[in-house]
Amino acid sequence: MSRPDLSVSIAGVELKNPVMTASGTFGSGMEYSEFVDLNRLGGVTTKGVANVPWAGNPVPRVAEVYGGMLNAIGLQNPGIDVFCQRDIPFLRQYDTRIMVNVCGHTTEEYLEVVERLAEEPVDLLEINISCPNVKEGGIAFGQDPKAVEAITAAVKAKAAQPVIMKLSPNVTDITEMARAAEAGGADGISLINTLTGMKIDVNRRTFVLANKTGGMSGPAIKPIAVRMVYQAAHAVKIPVIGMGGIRNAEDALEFILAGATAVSVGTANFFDPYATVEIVEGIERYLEENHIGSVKELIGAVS
Amino acid sequence: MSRPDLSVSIAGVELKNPVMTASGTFGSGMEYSEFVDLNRLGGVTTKGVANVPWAGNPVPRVAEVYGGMLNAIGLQNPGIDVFCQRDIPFLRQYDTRIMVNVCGHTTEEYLEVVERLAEEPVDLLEINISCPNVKEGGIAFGQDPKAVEAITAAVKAKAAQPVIMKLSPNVTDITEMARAAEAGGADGISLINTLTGMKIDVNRRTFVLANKTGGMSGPAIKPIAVRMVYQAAHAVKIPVIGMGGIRNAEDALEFILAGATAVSVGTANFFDPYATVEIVEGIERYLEENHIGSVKELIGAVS
Amino acid sequence: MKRKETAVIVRQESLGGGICDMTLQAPLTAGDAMPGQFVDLFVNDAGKLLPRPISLCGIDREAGYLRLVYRMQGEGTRLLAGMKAGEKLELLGPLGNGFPLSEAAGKTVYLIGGGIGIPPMLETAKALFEKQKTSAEDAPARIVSVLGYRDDTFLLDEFKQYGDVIIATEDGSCGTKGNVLDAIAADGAFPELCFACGPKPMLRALKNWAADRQIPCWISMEERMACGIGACLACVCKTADKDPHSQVNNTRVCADGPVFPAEYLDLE
Amino acid sequence: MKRKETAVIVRQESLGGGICDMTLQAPLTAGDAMPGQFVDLFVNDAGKLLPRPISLCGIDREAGYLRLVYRMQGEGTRLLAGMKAGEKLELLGPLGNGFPLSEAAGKTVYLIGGGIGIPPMLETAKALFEKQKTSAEDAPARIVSVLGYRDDTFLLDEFKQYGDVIIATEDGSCGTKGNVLDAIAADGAFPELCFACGPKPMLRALKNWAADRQIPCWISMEERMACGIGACLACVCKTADKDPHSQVNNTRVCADGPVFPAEYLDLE
Ligand SMILES: Cc1cc2nc3c(=O)[nH]c(=O)nc-3n(C[C@H](O)[C@H](O)[C@H](O)COP(=O)(O)OP(=O)(O)OC[C@H]3O[C@@H](n4cnc5c(N)ncnc54)[C@H](O)[C@@H]3O)c2cc1C
Ligand SMILES: Cc1cc2nc3c(=O)[nH]c(=O)nc-3n(C[C@H](O)[C@H](O)[C@H](O)COP(=O)(O)OP(=O)(O)OC[C@H]3O[C@@H](n4cnc5c(N)ncnc54)[C@H](O)[C@@H]3O)c2cc1C
Ligand SMILES: Cc1cc2nc3c(=O)[nH]c(=O)nc-3n(C[C@H](O)[C@H](O)[C@H](O)COP(=O)(O)O)c2cc1C
Ligand SMILES: Cc1cc2nc3c(=O)[nH]c(=O)nc-3n(C[C@H](O)[C@H](O)[C@H](O)COP(=O)(O)O)c2cc1C
Ligand code: FES
Ligand code: FES
Repeated sequence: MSRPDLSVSIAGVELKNPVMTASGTFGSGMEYSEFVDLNRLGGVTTKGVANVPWAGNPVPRVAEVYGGMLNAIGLQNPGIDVFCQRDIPFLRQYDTRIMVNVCGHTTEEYLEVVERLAEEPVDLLEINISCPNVKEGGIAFGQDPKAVEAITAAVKAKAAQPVIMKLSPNVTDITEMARAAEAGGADGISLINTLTGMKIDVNRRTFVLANKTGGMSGPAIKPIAVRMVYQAAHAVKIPVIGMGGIRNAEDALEFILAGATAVSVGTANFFDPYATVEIVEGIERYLEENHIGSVKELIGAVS
Repeated sequence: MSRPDLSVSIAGVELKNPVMTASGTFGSGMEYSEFVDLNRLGGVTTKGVANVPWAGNPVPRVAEVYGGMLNAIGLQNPGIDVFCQRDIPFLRQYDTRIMVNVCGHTTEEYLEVVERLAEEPVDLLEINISCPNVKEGGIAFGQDPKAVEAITAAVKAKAAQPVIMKLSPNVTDITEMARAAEAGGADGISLINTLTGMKIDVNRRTFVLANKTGGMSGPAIKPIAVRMVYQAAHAVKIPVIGMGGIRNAEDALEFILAGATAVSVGTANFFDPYATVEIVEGIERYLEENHIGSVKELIGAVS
Repeated sequence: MKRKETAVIVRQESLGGGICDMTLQAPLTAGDAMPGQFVDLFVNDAGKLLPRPISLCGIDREAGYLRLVYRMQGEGTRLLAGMKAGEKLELLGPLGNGFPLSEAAGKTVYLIGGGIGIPPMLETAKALFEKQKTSAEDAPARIVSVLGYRDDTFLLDEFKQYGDVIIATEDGSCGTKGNVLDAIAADGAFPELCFACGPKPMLRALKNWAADRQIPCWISMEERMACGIGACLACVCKTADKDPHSQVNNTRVCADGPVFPAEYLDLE
Repeated sequence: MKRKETAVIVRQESLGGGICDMTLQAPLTAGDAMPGQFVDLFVNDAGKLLPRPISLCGIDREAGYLRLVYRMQGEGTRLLAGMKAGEKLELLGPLGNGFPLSEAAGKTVYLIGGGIGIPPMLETAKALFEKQKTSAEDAPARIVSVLGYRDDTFLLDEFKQYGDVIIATEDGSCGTKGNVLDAIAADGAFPELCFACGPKPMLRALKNWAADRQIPCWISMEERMACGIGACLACVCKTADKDPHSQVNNTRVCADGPVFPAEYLDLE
């Protein structure tokens, strides 16, 4: 039997396999390139980048929780200029797709980054709409369908690359947000971002995180992520990139069967820096053992 | 030093300690009375009861997930008549508070149960508004602030006991729901109910639960629950009963410090049937070790 | 009395075909246990919090031992299989009702096990045989174990100590080729009472077969569980009529079963 | 090279006061490790997924051993403390930059450790002492270890093998009563270079003290971590000026540190 076909296509961009990295957990790939061959990955999603450097939140920025973690990095990033000079050339050395995660406090800030990236050799844009919308009093863009549609349309009007809208799970109805992104012209959606959580140190009687709340990620959130990916994939026609707690090939396949075209691996990198490539290999093995010619046959196969 | 005071008061009802059981995880106490002395508990919350018997969902009704479980029991219950004949007299043998969890598909169904309970020796009513609202196409009452306020007001108009509204965590803004319950006249709120999740069996390529989705509970959801309890407690003046993943005294104290007046222990009973009483003892020990005279001093002490 | 007990593994070996044979020291649970009951095992993995229900294949009240024979099914049972003598694990038990042994008084009783439903029939056979040996008032007249395997047999020699044995294998490698009913037919004789445990299709066929012949039949059910003691309503199976506890056509396998009169259940 | 390695516990003992001394066989990591670096330990608990960063107190490249001296702080380190020789655990390492030993060439170097910041100074002392013993070009002129304890001392005799030792205890039970700066003042001499690890207030005081005297000073920082390799930006500490990697006044302890020139940091 010939080797199974692992390739998938997101908005016309072909990925050699469906395994990407989740924004903010993999830097721009440099640090993990000591552990895994980036050429083996379907794509690398970079840490969120803004128009100017952001200093992020005070420490402690992370806390351990049962089966996962909270983070409140606060989107620290070096700004788009240094990013274009340093991170894109580094990643372009590898044969993998580059998805740049974009953040901003206002629509204008997002657009500045998107316009700057138009000339750059990147493959996909992922728009993180979980950032606090300073004009709307700090509520995230991603929690209001009108704001989702508006920012999607604004970004699409300027973007040279396909636009993936990254949805927040902290909403009543994820399908509403997915449809709003689609209505705004998104080429795809990715989900889930982190769930807002809190940890209190009962002995010191304080919050563990300086920011009080943080975003929860890791294996503990997977069932919620799978449910939302399933619901979103059934609500829209554009492709879905699924993530949230993936740590092995079985987890990745769960998302694909639920309707994801590709998946991203986040927190698992922190406890298994080889996770991404092991997942690629595990998916290949699953296809072989089950005599499935292409991973595309599995996308949304459970419904 | 005299023994610390563990008592708390919810809407004028004094609990000997802040530890209750979570609805649906403890039956009506009968089964767990083989393991723990129900007299030791602040209160027992019963499984949701409707105006007539409900058959619930097909099996499998539960699935294990990392650090927790999914359930789709479907609110199977024997109906209010048998409940009043069998379960209330059983519980009344014990010196503990009885909170009856009430469910229904329509406002009328809820009211039928609430009216029936007016004559019964129960201490508190907990209104589970995560039930599908059949008149509104199956969306839960608890996901729409107008519906929350309306059903709270309707129940309050008929209820003989204090009314605790049990909020769903599957919402964008828990404070909106908490305020809606308060506006409707609720005497307290309890949260969180389960988070909607999904599990797919990648080998059999099917959903694990017959119902496809289920409610996630257990230690994995605790950070989200603590965050929501904190937010809700700061949004309203009525007392909050906190729950979600509590398995030991530290967890319970985290909720209390975040603003809960009392806590409920759910899934932990399944892997540690002695958990409730151990938590009571642990809270007492904590108060002693920290020279705190009353657990009331800790309510909302971290902010 | 049900309780949570910390058990120590006394022995663990493989019976082949992914089936493990584990003996636990759990004196309190063993002291109260009856054939047809089960225990909930907790695996030492903070990611896996729900219990694994496993039937009692052997009860040694004097030594305080429980014997469990289980198949490596998923991650939990694989973790259990990797544990060694001396290691500890927590269990909850004894759970469920067990087989109503006295129903067999004076009768020819068939103990019918299919696949991983075979292990609980062994302690049942042994307990009934003890009654014969001690000439108990409620001893059965005859004990016949009817064992259905896919291919390789296990526990077979032990069953032979406690009465007659009829064997079926799917591949025909031993006994009658086919299922337990095929083997009973080939044998030609009939029971006056059946106790059975096995996969649902087998139980369904057996129920209909026994009903046609008006043979009283008790079957042991399996369902996904959480609490294991009747509180959560996870583990229900359908009943033919309204169940007194639930007030609907549903009964709790863990608390009202796992053993039910076949006619009580709706197995379709 | 950094890697994940499965380590075997060779020895584990208590040093009293809740402090444990563990030796691991981890030949690949030991082979590449330098004093002042650390490893990330993973505890065998599916509920606890983040690494525990622990500094190297000893490196034996030939035997392939790493020695870690750590305090039981929370649940993770308590689980580690309960592990026995022969048990396995995963680690990631070696991580971070380590102390710039060659800076000490020809100088009187003070190795200043406070509390649980003492262990990494031991391997640093040993490595510098080896340079003296082998008359390496970059050997220091004199090695003085300045150790600040709350009350009971630990590792003290081992430090004495590698040079002079000055002691401070908070309760005055040994050496100078007070902190490490009190002890240095009492001793009367001055360093030409400091390497230090300890609680932030100690490091802040030391930084100011050294700056006043224009003594070059390198300090090892601590912060909550996730990735341990510079990818997640969890573990930053504030810098006096803009950091070239981050483009803001923040630097990554795990990847750019944990050892920094004192003047590079903003410790206020
Ligand atoms: C009353 C009763 C008695 C049983 N007796 C035996 C026995 O003697 N020998 C034996 O090999 N097996 C027995 N089983 C089945 C056994 O419980 C499952 O094979 C086992 O739980 C699988 O666990 P796992 O972690 O390997 O599988 P996973 O699929 O990883 O388990 C995930 C979850 O599903 C549950 N689960 C999975 N399969 C089953 C199942 N078939 N029945 C109930 N829960 C399941 C697990 O308990 C766990 O909570 C019995 C089941 C019941 C209900
Ligand atoms: C570079 C570096 C070197 C260290 N070297 C040593 C050493 O040699 N000996 C020693 O005893 N301790 C050392 N520490 C501190 C040690 O990492 C913590 O005490 C330990 O992680 C606590 O884990 P726990 O599970 O017991 O505590 P918990 O509070 O249960 O841990 C929860 C989470 O917080 C993290 N955490 C808690 N305290 C700290 C802390 N002080 N620093 C960083 N993370 C923390 C844990 O790693 C874990 O992710 C070092 C820390 C760093 C950053
Ligand atoms: C430390 C950390 C930093 C993150 N930073 C970003 C970010 O900059 N932009 C973004 O869209 N998502 C960010 N995320 C969210 C992840 O990309 C991902 O959506 C989430 O963690 C769920 O996946 P996981 O459970 O596999 O980690 C971050 C997550 C973590 C843990
Ligand atoms: C098996 C099961 C059944 C439940 N049934 C009900 C119910 O009938 N009514 C209700 O309001 N909540 C019900 N819940 C939700 C719990 O009361 C509780 O809100 C939730 O499980 C979170 O707490 P935990 O993590 O401690 O279990 C149920 C939960 C479980 C696990
Ligand atoms: S498992 Fe809870 S009722 Fe049976
Ligand atoms: S721990 Fe991730 S950057 Fe340091």
